Amino acid sequence: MEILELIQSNLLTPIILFFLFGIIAARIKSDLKIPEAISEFLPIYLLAAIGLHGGIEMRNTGFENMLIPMLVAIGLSLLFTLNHYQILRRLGKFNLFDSYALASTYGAVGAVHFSVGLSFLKNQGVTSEGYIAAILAVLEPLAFILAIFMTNMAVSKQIKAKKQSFTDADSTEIDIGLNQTKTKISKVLHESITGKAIVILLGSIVIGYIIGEEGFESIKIVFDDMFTGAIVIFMIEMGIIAGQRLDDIKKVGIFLTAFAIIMPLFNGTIGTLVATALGLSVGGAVMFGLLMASASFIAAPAVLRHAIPQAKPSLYITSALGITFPFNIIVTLPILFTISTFVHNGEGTIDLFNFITKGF
Amino acid sequence: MEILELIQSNLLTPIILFFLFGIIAARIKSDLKIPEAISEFLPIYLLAAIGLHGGIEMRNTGFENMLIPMLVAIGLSLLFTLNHYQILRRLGKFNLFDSYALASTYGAVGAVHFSVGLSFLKNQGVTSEGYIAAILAVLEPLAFILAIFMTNMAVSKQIKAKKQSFTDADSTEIDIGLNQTKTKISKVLHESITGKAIVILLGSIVIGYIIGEEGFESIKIVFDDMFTGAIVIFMIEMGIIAGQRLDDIKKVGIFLTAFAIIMPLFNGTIGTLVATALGLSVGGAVMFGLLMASASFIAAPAVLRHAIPQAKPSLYITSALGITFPFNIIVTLPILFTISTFVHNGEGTIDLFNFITKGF
Amino acid sequence: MEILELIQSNLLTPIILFFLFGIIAARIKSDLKIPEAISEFLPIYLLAAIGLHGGIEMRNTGFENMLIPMLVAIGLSLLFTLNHYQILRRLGKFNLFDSYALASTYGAVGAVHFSVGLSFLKNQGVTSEGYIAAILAVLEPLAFILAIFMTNMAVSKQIKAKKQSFTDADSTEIDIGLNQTKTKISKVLHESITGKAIVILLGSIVIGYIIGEEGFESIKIVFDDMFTGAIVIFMIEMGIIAGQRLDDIKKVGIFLTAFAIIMPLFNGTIGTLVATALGLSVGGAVMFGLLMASASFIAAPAVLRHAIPQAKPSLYITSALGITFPFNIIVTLPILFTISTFVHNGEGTIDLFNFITKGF
Amino acid sequence: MKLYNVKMLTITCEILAQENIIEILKKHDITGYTTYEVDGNGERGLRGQGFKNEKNVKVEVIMREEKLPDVVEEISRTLFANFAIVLYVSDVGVLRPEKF
Amino acid sequence: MKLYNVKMLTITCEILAQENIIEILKKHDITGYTTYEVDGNGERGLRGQGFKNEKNVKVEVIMREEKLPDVVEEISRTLFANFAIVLYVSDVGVLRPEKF
Amino acid sequence: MKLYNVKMLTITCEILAQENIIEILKKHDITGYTTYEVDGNGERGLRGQGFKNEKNVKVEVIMREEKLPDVVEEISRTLFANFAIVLYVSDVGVLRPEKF
Ligand SMILES: Nc1ncnc2c1ncn2[C@@H]1O[C@H](COP(=O)(O)O)[C@@H](O)[C@H]1O
Ligand SMILES: Nc1ncnc2c1ncn2[C@@H]1O[C@H](COP(=O)(O)O)[C@@H](O)[C@H]1O
Ligand SMILES: Nc1ncnc2c1ncn2[C@@H]1O[C@H](COP(=O)(O)O)[C@@H](O)[C@H]1O
Ligand code: NA
Ligand code: NA
Ligand code: NA
Repeated sequence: MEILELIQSNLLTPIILFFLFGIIAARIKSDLKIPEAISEFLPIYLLAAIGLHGGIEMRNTGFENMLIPMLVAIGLSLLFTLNHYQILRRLGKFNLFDSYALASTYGAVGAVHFSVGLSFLKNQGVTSEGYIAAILAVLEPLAFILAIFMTNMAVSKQIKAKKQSFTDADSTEIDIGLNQTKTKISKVLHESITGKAIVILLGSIVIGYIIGEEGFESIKIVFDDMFTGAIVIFMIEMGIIAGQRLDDIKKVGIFLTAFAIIMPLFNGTIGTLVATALGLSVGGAVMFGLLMASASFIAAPAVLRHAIPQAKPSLYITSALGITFPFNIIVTLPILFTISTFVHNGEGTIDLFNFITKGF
Repeated sequence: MEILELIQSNLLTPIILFFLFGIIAARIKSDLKIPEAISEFLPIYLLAAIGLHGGIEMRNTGFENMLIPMLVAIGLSLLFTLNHYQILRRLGKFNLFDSYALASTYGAVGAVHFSVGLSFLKNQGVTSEGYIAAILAVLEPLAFILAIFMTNMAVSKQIKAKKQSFTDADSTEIDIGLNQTKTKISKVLHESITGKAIVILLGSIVIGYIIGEEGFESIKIVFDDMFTGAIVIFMIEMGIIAGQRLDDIKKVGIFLTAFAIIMPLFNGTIGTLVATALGLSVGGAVMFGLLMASASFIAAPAVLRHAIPQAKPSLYITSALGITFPFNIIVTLPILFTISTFVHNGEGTIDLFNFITKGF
Repeated sequence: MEILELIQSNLLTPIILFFLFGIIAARIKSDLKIPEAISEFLPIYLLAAIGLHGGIEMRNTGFENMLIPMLVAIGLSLLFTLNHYQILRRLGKFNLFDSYALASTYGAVGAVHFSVGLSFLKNQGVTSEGYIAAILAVLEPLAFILAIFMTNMAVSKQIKAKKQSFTDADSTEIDIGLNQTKTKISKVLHESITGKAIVILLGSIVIGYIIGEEGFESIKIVFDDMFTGAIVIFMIEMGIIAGQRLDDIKKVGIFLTAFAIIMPLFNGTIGTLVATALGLSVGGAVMFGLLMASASFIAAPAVLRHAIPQAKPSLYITSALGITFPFNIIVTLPILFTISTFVHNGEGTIDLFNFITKGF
Repeated sequence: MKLYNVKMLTITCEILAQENIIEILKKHDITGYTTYEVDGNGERGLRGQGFKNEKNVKVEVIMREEKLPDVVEEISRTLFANFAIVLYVSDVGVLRPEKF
Repeated sequence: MKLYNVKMLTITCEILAQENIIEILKKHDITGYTTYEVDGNGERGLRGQGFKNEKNVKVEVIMREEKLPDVVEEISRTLFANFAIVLYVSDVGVLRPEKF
Repeated sequence: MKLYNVKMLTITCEILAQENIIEILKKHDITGYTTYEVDGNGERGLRGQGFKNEKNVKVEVIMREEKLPDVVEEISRTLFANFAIVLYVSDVGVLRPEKF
């Protein structure tokens, strides 16, 4: 009951309403559109604000305790990515490329999710550990790197298999193919790590840490007070893009639709419980869980289109933006909050930990 | 005397000064320009802010009383549009197409006018009924729809007339022409109603109504506190575009120039008096009058170019933006305010109503 | 010692840190980029804010005392420009075109420098005379006009020399050439004076003067409170562009690199001392000095590319943005502040004046 | 490398006529095209300053020669009178003629 | 549908040379042209990053063959030395040759 | 005015394939090209709405005829299968053939 109320009150916040509004605008084929320059700038702004906020928090509270949650987040992310792959490939019968692309889309993290989560917590009057912004930064490229690595392994194997059944004349070409694959990995790696999202996020965390609250004062109005207003504007555009993609959901199919709803909820719940077990605060556990639940729809295409060009973007973008994102910010977020509040009140952490490890 | 002082003090506000500055910048052929993405974004932002504000007000004050003013506004708008057409066609000797295009440009409403009006009232410390934002939204497509309908009626008549004097061979083509006309009407209708201005305005009104003042708190800085600053930036661009068009005023001619000044003043005065008679507040009557006085220069071209392509945009954009808009925000607005203040102090509403109906 | 501390504390402000961050982002070849529309809009916004602020200050404090500093600034600027030319042409062995282009780049003033300076002072809790914004506006085109004039004089001389050694047939063509040169001067003059930077700056000063603090109230949040935040965003882009140009510094050479560091420091020190002698406040003397120290990297290419197309932009943009700007905001600014504080405490102005004239 | 000769039809017109053109293309079963916003000058004056609606757009369509006359005829009949518009045709070679 | 052969002159150059080109066109009584901003790479290095002034622009001019040599000559004489610039000519067919 | 015949290769493709194309050009020692963002429609649907990464780009390359077949072959082999892409070739005349 409490969850339903929370979902309802969350539904009636400007962020969610403007997102739904964007979807409607797209469905009635309105020409409403946030100009490209603005919608390209907003994620940069949001990540800078998130980073500064995280860095300042880390300066206040220290970041010694950050190592374990960070490593656990990395471990969970990799585990989840592999798990997604198995489910998609075996149960979903997707081809190798789509399976890896989708697995990493859902193993990766989403900065817009994160922004909405922070706003949600602000609204609830709850804070979260600043270092989770750092975890966001570290997780950003992780699932992609894993997926790319695995895909290239698989492709290499295929090529090698072919090689053995060919004459020598062809083998040079295959060697070139193998080499190209390796260059591609290192290139995609570089691109992932120097991608604008990570760079602005990490940079802002460091700067936030250096300047602290005092140095932040002069830019607080832009990078803190305006934060929710900026998200609202961004959510209009996200809604419009999601709305334009709703037709593609048919192509996504029932299996992937179910996956796009159940998987994040599952990952998010695990994440929230694990974070609670690790001692994170109510809000921190929600943000940790949300990271696990989130799917990437801005960074993903940029990386995956180069790394796994054979995979269909209409699958991974549509499911992540059209299904998972709305579901997560409307339903998963309040659920995670309820879970986190529940397990932080009364229940002992050790029991929980047992519960989780069993649940695995 | 009081009016002159008010005009003068209005003239010296940032909004008007930056508009005049923009005109000067354009006249001296400066390369100053607000980047396209910004000047495309600002109307969206302004309409969202207007809508949110209106919606919140409506939640506070209810919207039962809104029906009569809304219907009266619709009636006046249609009446004015027809009146404009008669004047332009008969007295002004404009052709059918230009007459309808101009009639609807001046029968329609302008969102920038509305923004400036709200800021003007804020400056005077006066509030207005929130539901006027809803009237703005409803009036937006109205005059266009009427004008398109009338134009197409006229064109259909012409085509039918031709049909009777032609051989059968041609009549198929004419039938196609008639069908095309009908499709065009329904298409233009759809376009008007799903136009970005209406969509964002209506959406924001609904959202404002849902979230109320409490939900607005987190985005107030962006959608309320920054409002006037944002208008100022937009007014620079409006000034520049108006300034670039000043040369075209010669093409507009003396008749249309006079029309572009007298008509809005007339419509605005009627509007203010009628609104007062309907019981609107001082500020509400000003905004109602301003709606009637305003001409559309952003939405108009988008609709009219498709609906009445034969009409010359250089006429309707230039007169609306280059003459009426500056005149309205500099002169008409203070005049309407003075009238509204005057008729709200002392005079009885019933007398007024008689006066108006007589004046018609 | 105190200087080093000041440099260090200045280094750790968001403005400088985000600039350095931008440089790093560019060096690691990140795809981070502030969208063009935003980075085109920000200088307009910054200049409007500077102008409004200056105009309001001038209304508060009067501008009678502004004439002498203005004339001295003009004189110094011209003197410096000529001095640069001699150094670059004789010692640096640059060709005529590059010498004039560089001389005027460093004789001109930089609006971004100015913004950073204002923020620096704000941070130190120090104010400055509002009329310095007016000096900024007047100096903007000055060095360019001088350089263009000198270049064209030089080119005309060359053409005339050629003319005497040619047959009559060619001389018509040379006459045309001379005429074109003259048209070019008047065109470039017009362009300089109607350039967007000057126009928005002067316009905002006038508007600020007219509206005063009271009229400013409604737009204060946008044009004052958000100022530093906006600079921070702009500095990311400046850092990125500077970082992209770092490779070009090799082309700049040791001589110009030294020039790009020593000259601004020298000019800035002179400027600060002279301003102090003229009775400007601590902050005013810093801003005056910074104007002298600053080099132009946004306005310069637009003017010089037309005026002296033979000069290499890779020289003047790279040295101004890649070397002088970072050096000035990191090192020169704190030094000028220390000097200004020092000479404002105790030392008599007359002594100083002797010192300066001797130092010349 | 075998290149097949096809036609490239380019229409430069005011942005508000873009929809009309794309509809005409659709009517003739052409769904492939490329568009981008441009500025320009012509008989109807300088375009590209002012409101976005007053910009121009270029529509480029690669098509087989057979379809060209009808499309060109309809565009010129319905749009030449009332819109700022320029239309031209050039020759291009493509690899996959079946795409067009 | 009768198409008339005319020439299309395209100049890709740094944005700050656009004005010079349009003046040259005007001098030769050519007022019709289309422009748009582009990025590019060439002898003078990568263009399109950094300040807006460092972008390129394309200027496209449909004109009669007679005017071409003079215009091309003046552009190459006055701009080739100091600006990043590429110029090329192609054949196009138009419906209304009197427009150009 | 002497114009030399060279080829203009134009590739319209999704923006995320631009890098691949420029690399292929580089591999064939071609460093000159011009790029700009466009919208479009084709077999892979409407492009240009939504995220910036879902826009198209046009890459235009002036080159000598000798280089064309190899470049075209590599582009079609590596990119045609997985990307929204259209490629065409036209004839242009240039003044300074040594530039290309
Ligand atoms: N000679 C020309 N060469 C290239 N583009 C042109 C030419 N004339 C007109 N245009 C383009 O076509 C648009 C409409 O032309 P017009 O109908 O003549 O005003 C102009 O705004 C230009 O963008
Ligand atoms: N081979 C080429 N093909 C297409 N465009 C080119 C080529 N070479 C140069 N360009 C364009 O022309 C501009 C100026 O060239 P450049 O003068 O060689 O630096 C470049 O920035 C490109 O936009
Ligand atoms: N017939 C055509 N004419 C012009 N451009 C086209 C055509 N077909 C496709 N394109 C462009 O090429 C892109 C990719 O095409 P496709 O691979 O067919 O989806 C489209 O988004 C258009 O920008
Ligand atoms: Na995830
Ligand atoms: Na009206
Ligand atoms: Na200087």
